[in-house]
Amino acid sequence: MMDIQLHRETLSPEYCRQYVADPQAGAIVEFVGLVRQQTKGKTVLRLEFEAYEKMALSEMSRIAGQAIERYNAIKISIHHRIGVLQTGEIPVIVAVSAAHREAAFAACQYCIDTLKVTVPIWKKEVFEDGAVWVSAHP
Amino acid sequence: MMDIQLHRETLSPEYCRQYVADPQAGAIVEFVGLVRQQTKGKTVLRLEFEAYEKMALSEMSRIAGQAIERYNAIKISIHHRIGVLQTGEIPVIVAVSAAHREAAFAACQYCIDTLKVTVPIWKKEVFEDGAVWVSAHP
Amino acid sequence: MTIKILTFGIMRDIAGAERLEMELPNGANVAELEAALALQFPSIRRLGALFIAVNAAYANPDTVLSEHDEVALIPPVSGG
Amino acid sequence: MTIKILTFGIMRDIAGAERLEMELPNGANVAELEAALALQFPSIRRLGALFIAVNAAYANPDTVLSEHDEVALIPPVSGG
Repeated sequence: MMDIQLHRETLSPEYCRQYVADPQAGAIVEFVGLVRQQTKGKTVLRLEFEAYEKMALSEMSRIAGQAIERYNAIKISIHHRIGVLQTGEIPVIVAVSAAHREAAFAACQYCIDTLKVTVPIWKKEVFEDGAVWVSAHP
Repeated sequence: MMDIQLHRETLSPEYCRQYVADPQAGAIVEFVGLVRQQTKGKTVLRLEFEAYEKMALSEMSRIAGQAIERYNAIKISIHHRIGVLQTGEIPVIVAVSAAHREAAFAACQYCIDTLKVTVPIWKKEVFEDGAVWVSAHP
Repeated sequence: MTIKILTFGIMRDIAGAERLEMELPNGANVAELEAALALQFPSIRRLGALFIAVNAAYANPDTVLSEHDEVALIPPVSGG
Repeated sequence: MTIKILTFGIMRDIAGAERLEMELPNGANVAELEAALALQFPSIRRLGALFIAVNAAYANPDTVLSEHDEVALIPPVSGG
């Protein structure tokens, strides 16, 4: 079972964790991203996330499905924020339940690692002296 | 910085996650253990955890300190429950923050893996037809 | 045929629009679309990569396009 | 000297008490305590392991004991 969402408002780690709780689960691993104050020594004013929403949802679902199959995960919740985020806010949450902790760790890490490579979401870092689309150039 | 606690009442994943949040942190990884209904095909009525409390606290602190040093983690919160737990309750939480996700995953997994080997806490599984101290015998 | 194209991230800045239309011969594939884009927007070559999605899934170079497809330009992603 | 010993988990069931006292020669070390315990409680041998903590830290076999130490018997742990 999976719960895949894009949100314009604050994400809830509690919601994701409670979604994945299950009588068969002995372990939940939850990854919570945070917007840092600094990146490469520069102060970030805010981040702006945009998504190709339809495809982002289908890619996140595909990733969750693969993680459930490969690692025998029980339930997965992936929520990603879009729009403008301030320092300290949460851009992404991945919560995974499994019978045992090794599978929960592996599946959670697989989801966030793969999400960062394949899900069509773009992050613009806004500094005092300009803005850049992250990873756009090699 | 670390927050190491033993509790007789319900543990709070929110508390642990909020403790480790930090302006320098880009990632939080939180492990939440759950009491399963079944173990090796038998229905668990309840678990009973006991601890050598003073030493459990100092061992958990030592583990958290090692994880901060080895993985450059920022803050770690480890809470362990003692007393009687029902199915679905949380025996242990490990929350870790770090600048980047790889370190947060590695430090969180190190803490829970090491906790299960060295921290003087003992779990008794109570079934309909008896009870066993887990791991007591090879 | 006229292919309708969605742009995102830095690719929207390069194209200067959220939506593009490009004229391609009937039966053109993704590789031919990429070649046409590189001619029209030379700075695409400076991107780390540019993938093409057709109907919200990553497409191969030999995927054949039609006028009803939803085509999207996917510059290097940076979610999470 | 009299060594005061705390028991936990299955070791408490084996000892039948939360606290034990054992008489050992002055200057005895952890290895000698282990030998005395194995004589008094033969079923210790069936445990996966038995560690000794002195003053709330894991001790080595050659750690020397004194009457003021807090000694604890640590059967295989199963927290988490």
